[in-house]
Amino acid sequence: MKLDRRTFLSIGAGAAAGGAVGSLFTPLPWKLTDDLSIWSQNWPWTPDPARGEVTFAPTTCELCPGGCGVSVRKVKDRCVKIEGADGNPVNDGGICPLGSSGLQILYGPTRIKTPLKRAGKRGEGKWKPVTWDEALGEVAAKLSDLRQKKLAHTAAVYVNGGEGTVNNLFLRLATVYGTPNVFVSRTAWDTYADALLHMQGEYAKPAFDLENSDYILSFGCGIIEGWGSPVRMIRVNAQVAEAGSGKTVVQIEPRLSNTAAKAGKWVAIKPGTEAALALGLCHVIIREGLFNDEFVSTFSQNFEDWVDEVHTEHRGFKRAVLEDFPPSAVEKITGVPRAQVAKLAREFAAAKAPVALFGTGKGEEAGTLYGAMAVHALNALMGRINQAGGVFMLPPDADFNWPAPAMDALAQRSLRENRIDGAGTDRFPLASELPSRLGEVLADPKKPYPLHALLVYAADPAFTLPETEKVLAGLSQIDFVVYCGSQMNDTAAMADLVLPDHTCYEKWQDVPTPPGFARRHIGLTRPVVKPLFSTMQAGETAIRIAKAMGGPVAESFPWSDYIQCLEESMGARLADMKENGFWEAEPDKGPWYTAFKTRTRKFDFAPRIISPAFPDTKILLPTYEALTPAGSESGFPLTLIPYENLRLAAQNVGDTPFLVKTLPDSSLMNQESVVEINPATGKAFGLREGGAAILSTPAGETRVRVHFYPGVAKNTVALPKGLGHIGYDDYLAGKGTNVNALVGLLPDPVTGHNAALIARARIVPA
Amino acid sequence: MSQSSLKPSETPADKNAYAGLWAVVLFAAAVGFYASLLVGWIVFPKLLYSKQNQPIDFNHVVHVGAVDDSCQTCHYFREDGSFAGMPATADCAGCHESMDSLQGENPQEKLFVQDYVEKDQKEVPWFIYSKQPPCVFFSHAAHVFSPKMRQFRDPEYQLPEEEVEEGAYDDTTCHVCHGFIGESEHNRPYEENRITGYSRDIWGENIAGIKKHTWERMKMDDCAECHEKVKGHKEACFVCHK
Amino acid sequence: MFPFNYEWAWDMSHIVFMGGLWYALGIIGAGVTYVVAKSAWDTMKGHGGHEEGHH
Amino acid sequence: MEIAAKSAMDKINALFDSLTPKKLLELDAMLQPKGVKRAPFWQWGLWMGFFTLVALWGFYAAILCWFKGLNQTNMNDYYGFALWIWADLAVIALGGGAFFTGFLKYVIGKEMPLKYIVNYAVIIGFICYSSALLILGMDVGQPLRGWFIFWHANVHSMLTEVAFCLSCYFGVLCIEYLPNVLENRQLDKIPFIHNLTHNFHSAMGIFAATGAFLSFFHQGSLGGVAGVMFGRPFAFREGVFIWPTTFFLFTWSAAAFGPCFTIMLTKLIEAITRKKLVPDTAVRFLAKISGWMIGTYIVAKIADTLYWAFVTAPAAGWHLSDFYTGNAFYGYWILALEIVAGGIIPAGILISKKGRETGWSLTLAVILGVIGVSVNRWVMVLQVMAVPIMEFDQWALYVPSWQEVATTILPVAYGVLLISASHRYLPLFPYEIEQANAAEHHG
Amino acid sequence: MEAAESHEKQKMYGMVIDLDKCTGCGACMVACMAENNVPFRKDETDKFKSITWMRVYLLSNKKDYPYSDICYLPRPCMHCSGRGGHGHSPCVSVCPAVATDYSHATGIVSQIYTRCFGCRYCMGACPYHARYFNWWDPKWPEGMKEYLSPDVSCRMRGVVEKCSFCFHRYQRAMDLAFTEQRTELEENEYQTSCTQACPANAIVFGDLNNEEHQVAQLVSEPPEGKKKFRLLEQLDTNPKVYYLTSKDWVLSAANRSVKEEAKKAESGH
Repeated sequence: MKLDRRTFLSIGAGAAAGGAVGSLFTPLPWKLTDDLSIWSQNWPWTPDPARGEVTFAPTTCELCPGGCGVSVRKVKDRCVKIEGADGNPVNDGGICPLGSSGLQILYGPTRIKTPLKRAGKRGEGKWKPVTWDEALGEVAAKLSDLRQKKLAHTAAVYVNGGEGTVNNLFLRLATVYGTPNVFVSRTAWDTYADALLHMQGEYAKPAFDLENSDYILSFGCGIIEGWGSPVRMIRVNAQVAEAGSGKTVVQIEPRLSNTAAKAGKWVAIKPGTEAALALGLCHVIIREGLFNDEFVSTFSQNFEDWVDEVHTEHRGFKRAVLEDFPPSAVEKITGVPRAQVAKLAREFAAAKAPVALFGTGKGEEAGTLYGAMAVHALNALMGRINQAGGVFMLPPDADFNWPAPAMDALAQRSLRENRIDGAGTDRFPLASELPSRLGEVLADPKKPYPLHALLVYAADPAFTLPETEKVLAGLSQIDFVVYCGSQMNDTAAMADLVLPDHTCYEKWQDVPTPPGFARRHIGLTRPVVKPLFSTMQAGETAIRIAKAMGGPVAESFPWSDYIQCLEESMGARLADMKENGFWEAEPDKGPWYTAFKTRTRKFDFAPRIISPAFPDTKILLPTYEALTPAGSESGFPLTLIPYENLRLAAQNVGDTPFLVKTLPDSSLMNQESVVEINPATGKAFGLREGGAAILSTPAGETRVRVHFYPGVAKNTVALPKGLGHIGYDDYLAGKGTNVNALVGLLPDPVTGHNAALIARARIVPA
Repeated sequence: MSQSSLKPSETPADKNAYAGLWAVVLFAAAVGFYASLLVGWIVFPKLLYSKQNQPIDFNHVVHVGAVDDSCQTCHYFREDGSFAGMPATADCAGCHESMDSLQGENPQEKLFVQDYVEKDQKEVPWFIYSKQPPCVFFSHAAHVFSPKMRQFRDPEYQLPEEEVEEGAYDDTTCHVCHGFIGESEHNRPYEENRITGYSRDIWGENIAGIKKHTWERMKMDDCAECHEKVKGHKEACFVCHK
Repeated sequence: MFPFNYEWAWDMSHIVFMGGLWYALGIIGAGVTYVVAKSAWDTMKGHGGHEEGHH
Repeated sequence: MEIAAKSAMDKINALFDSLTPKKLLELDAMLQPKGVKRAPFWQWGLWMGFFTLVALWGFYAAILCWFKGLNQTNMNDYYGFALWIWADLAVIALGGGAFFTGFLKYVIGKEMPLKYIVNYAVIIGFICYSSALLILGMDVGQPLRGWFIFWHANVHSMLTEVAFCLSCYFGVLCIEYLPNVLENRQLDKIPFIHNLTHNFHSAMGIFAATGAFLSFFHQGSLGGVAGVMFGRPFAFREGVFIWPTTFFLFTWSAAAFGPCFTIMLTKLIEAITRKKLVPDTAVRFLAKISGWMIGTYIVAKIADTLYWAFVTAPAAGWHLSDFYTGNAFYGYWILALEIVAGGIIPAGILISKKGRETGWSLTLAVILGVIGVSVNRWVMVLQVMAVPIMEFDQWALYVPSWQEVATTILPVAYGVLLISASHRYLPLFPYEIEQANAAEHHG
Repeated sequence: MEAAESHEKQKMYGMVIDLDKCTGCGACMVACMAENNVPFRKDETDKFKSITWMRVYLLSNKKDYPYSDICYLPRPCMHCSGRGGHGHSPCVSVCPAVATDYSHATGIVSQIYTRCFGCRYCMGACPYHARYFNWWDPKWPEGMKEYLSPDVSCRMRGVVEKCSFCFHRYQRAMDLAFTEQRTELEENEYQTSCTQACPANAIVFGDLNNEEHQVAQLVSEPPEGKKKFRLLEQLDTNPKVYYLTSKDWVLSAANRSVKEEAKKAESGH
């Protein structure tokens, strides 16, 4: 038989067949099958987190002013989870979504890992890493240079709050350096503090004893949406749901917020008219004689009409509200039925421990002074001051007994310059500073003088101030913007120089009393891990800048480093703070006859201001002044209001990836903000659920998606606040719209602070 | 059904031709058969596993002799009940403080002290023979302390009335899974499956997966085998998995 | 699939289900083996292409 | 004759030795069944080329799904099952013609006239089932672990039953298809293969019986897959023994509608090849059976639907309207399409002698039938996923991605290729060959 | 594996969620994601592909302003024990490869990512949409892998995952118990991440079989003025997550069978 190709093929086939059969009798095919599936179970690109000893390290959360104690779970030296610290009086084991996603900030791409110098155009995101010496040197040089040129007042400092050692180090720096242009983010708490200053004669933050109140009347406060200390407030709110608790919350708000939904009663009201309702309640309480007679007659003044030294007759608070705010009038202003006004007033008066709260949403907007005074007057009428379940006074946490700053002539001179925002001038006599006007001022060609330098610590004016466009434009006019903080937020993105701070998991620092908290409570952040990157405690940064500038500026910072400063500032309190993670003290609950620091030691229903600014004495008689947003009713038939909640971090810290992930379709759709609109109105404007639309206001316009929500009034649209960032990372930046970009300034006629985020708007299908 | 009208020839010559071809094909098949047996049993295992030596050649015998309470001296339980497994360099440094205070002459010790202890106690990248994949939760506590296991070891066992010293364990059963590693004077090379990254100990030395002793294989079925013995029933997945 | 699999249990459902399966596999396997073997045998015998196939 | 045989062999060897276009054509001719007329090679080549391209497109999509993962599809957490699973259920139902014809021919022993169509039914079945397996291979998120379904089988899961019976029955189909392949004019000349073919034929009864047994279970368990989901009121059906009613309905409908598909394709191919390939007797016989099967099936289906609509679903708090209103797509029309247009009408036509013996009405009936069963499978997969269950949940609609579509078309192209090749080179249609040979003898 | 679970006390871990307290803040969702190495993507707006073991749904009373009302409903895995509590939950009974099973020792429905081969039958079977598929390879931004916990294995692309009632916490707690010569856990020793995080303490977790645990008490007698319900009870899924509410509209918005009764009642009048 010849070995032709065919035979050859046959042999090959035979061998192959034999081999195939044979392999079945070896481990090869079977083990390979098994191992391949095991490979798929342990893909090298699927992480296998390292194991190790588990430990828990305490610190205090700094992502919002809430001041929650947290416990960080670690595996070896990695942080793996943040949990609420059990037993902490603020949050007792609870934690908010932002707080528990803190590790995405600690380890995340938004961290600033080293000092950065702008390399590209402003806001372009091109940076050049520099050493700390270079960075600090440059800041000191630039500032000293201005100072030499007698331009100290053209350098501004912007901080996120007036309390705590680090904020005050920056404020102190501003003072000894000699600039009047100090900006402190302005909140409803500050406005209430002003109200207390005028009515009770002492500048103090309000402390609400909500745990012991049985009737909480909230004038638009997002009780469970971030107002005050979020976790604490949610715990308070949960008491209401506790079966058999006599506690109730009444929410006065234009929109059905989570708070409104959870409240015992939701009073729907026209945006920005809360003050009128408060005074309406006062009217009923006074008319029906339901007020606390002892308090009003013995411990208050200017309740009845009064005559001043030049025999001028002045209306007292009583006559003013009786004349100006009958329920019928209030109904016209607020849209709240007169019957309900009366009913509310009676309920409030009848409650054992009622208390009225001020500050819309998270309290991030200043609101009006009269608004705060009206609400506080309501508390006063019922004698709720220094009473269990009422409101107390907390002087700011700034008592560090630091040596008096060394002020040289240069500083003293330039400190006398007018502030660029006009605060304290005849135009705004009652304001100490007006951050909300920053955009407007910087954009104004006729501004008194240009700003040459801006030093921002932890705040995010580029995102949080109204009229974003103007603010951004203004920032880019400033020659030298320095940002000091731990995350690349919108302001950092606009800066020339970035000085990275540690996160609250890497540093020692005091955390001031959470807003509205019932006791003085100073928390302590502690290094849970060694600083991961080349960052520096911001307080240390301030001290080093001062020292680098030398002279009196340096002298005013006698501490060797921030740690020493912290120890001296906290003094005896530090022991507690180190042991428990916080220090606490009861507020002054003194009896009414010692409670008030006014000239007459009485509570003042209509304080009068005697100041050169007012030729004829100014009397702050709480009333309601309508706020009229720009734009014509015909051109902009709708009212735009923002809404806030805990899934939307809208202050100096933005949403983490986890937080963005929790946003429902009704807040963010694709990459666009979703606007809530009443179904009837929506249909009238030819919109459809989920459809795209163009929302425009006199300040600007944006593309949004539509969500029909019966929880907003007709002709009203609500937009989530906290989206539309330009800084941060791909997980947040460019998602949605910044409400601030759509609303114009709406100044409080009395103080000039921004009264509310309200705008006229128009919406058309896109 | 064959519709073919052709018929293959039946002349003797062709018959032989066919038969011959058959023989050849069958022979070829046989060769192929044996060749693949060779590959499957001898060549394949060699290719499948990589071999590495431990960074330090560790002598268990010496150490067990030197310490008071054998295994648990170095392989101890932590406060929270978790098992520390490989001792950290810091633990070793308790005895092996520095080059000036070596315990013996062994070059391996020198190596260890200068390369790890004196390099701010950096950890030794030991290869773990018994390393289980991420999806496995193995509770040493359950296997060492659970009453069931104690009873399994000693049928007379009762839960003690008085508090016993926490974390102290008797190491009579370590070998059930780990073999008599405590009696080894040298580390055997660590073999790793190139595809799965598993230690060879998981599948076992025997490529056919046959084991003579409990510690020669650590696949799930081997765990299950014992669990059924001790617990008397099969377990839910969420006992050993995470 | 086999009694030595962790998931196996000696209960009704396994016996019925797997019983049926192995039964079917058995028939198919046996059938194929028979056919191949017989064909090989026939070929050796030199059969092939005879018309037995036709009915 | 002998000479012819040997010379033929040598010819082939010669061809193998050096292939030139000319010789290729010779080879093509030699491989075709004797005496039949086939399209010119270039024409056939074009046809094959086109469908090869389509198949490649589908294959590319498949590669994407395998390497990039199922994010290539438009499936989501609401649509874990979608187009692919529907395609699976559909082709398997349509491929049911194979097991049913095989069952009738080999088990019931209805040799005539089914022998004219059985090869063909088998190849369709083969295509459908191989496609189904291919699609399943793509549909799982971890193909490398696919074998777990056998090794770690959970015998309580309908899917396990499907997997086992499906793959076993596919084995049977291979066995049923193999002889037909081996009957190729040239292969058949090799004695061993000739014997193999012969012996397979004689043993086919056993295989067919086993196949029928297996198909009964996997067709059924495919119905069970939906029917057992007691969390899904739209799909859930009460049980008979351990199986929900859908189990039996699926088997029955596969047996009933499978032949429709076989007939439909026959008509199609006859149209394309412009030849009579299957005698009317065979077609009509199948049509008649199919008619009665559909008739009985649709009665059962209606009964089942009524019971479900007025007893099962309401017991869980659902009304019929909850399933067919309040969304953009699923309305009562789909119910009508499935039961009336896709069931009652074809049944009526096929049962009536006139209906099934008139060309156009027969064609209409089988097409309606195919649509009917496909809609049924669609509903039992996709509408199940679409219906909201939690009170506050929403209807979920879905549109497949191009990758899903391409991979679903892939089997169609592959089917066309296989049938075209088989038809060209294998005695697929005994009738055609008989005719050809008859003609030759006369000539 | 129903076979004699030996003499250990059989647990039946479950949850009670007070919808009156839940504020929809999302802390449970985030705490869950942080605890369980849940991956996230740059765009998570497609909620049909967004992995949230714990998901907070929004209920509405569908009335117009100012009578509209909303309520949040957190939805973890219900860990159903199925008809008659035999452990035949909708998902367990259908999984072809026993990648998910019901533990009669704890009442917890497992999900084994390395066994799952991604057929997604369980997702189709689960009426609560508590099961999620890994459509993509999990990816973390540079550096963020640092916070991943070794207690929970990361899931690879192509498998199904779901809430595990933080079973790894049970495993760790038992470790400690064993070293302390205990076989039983205290109520507070094993709590899920969401329970621990919830600022409103709306979630209560524990052993439904143990009348000393708060869950058991809340289920046996709900607080004054609150009604308890489970989602889709009428389907015989027998879920282990109970909800409390004092609002009738919430009852009907969340629960069909109740809605049916309500309808009948209305038609009755």
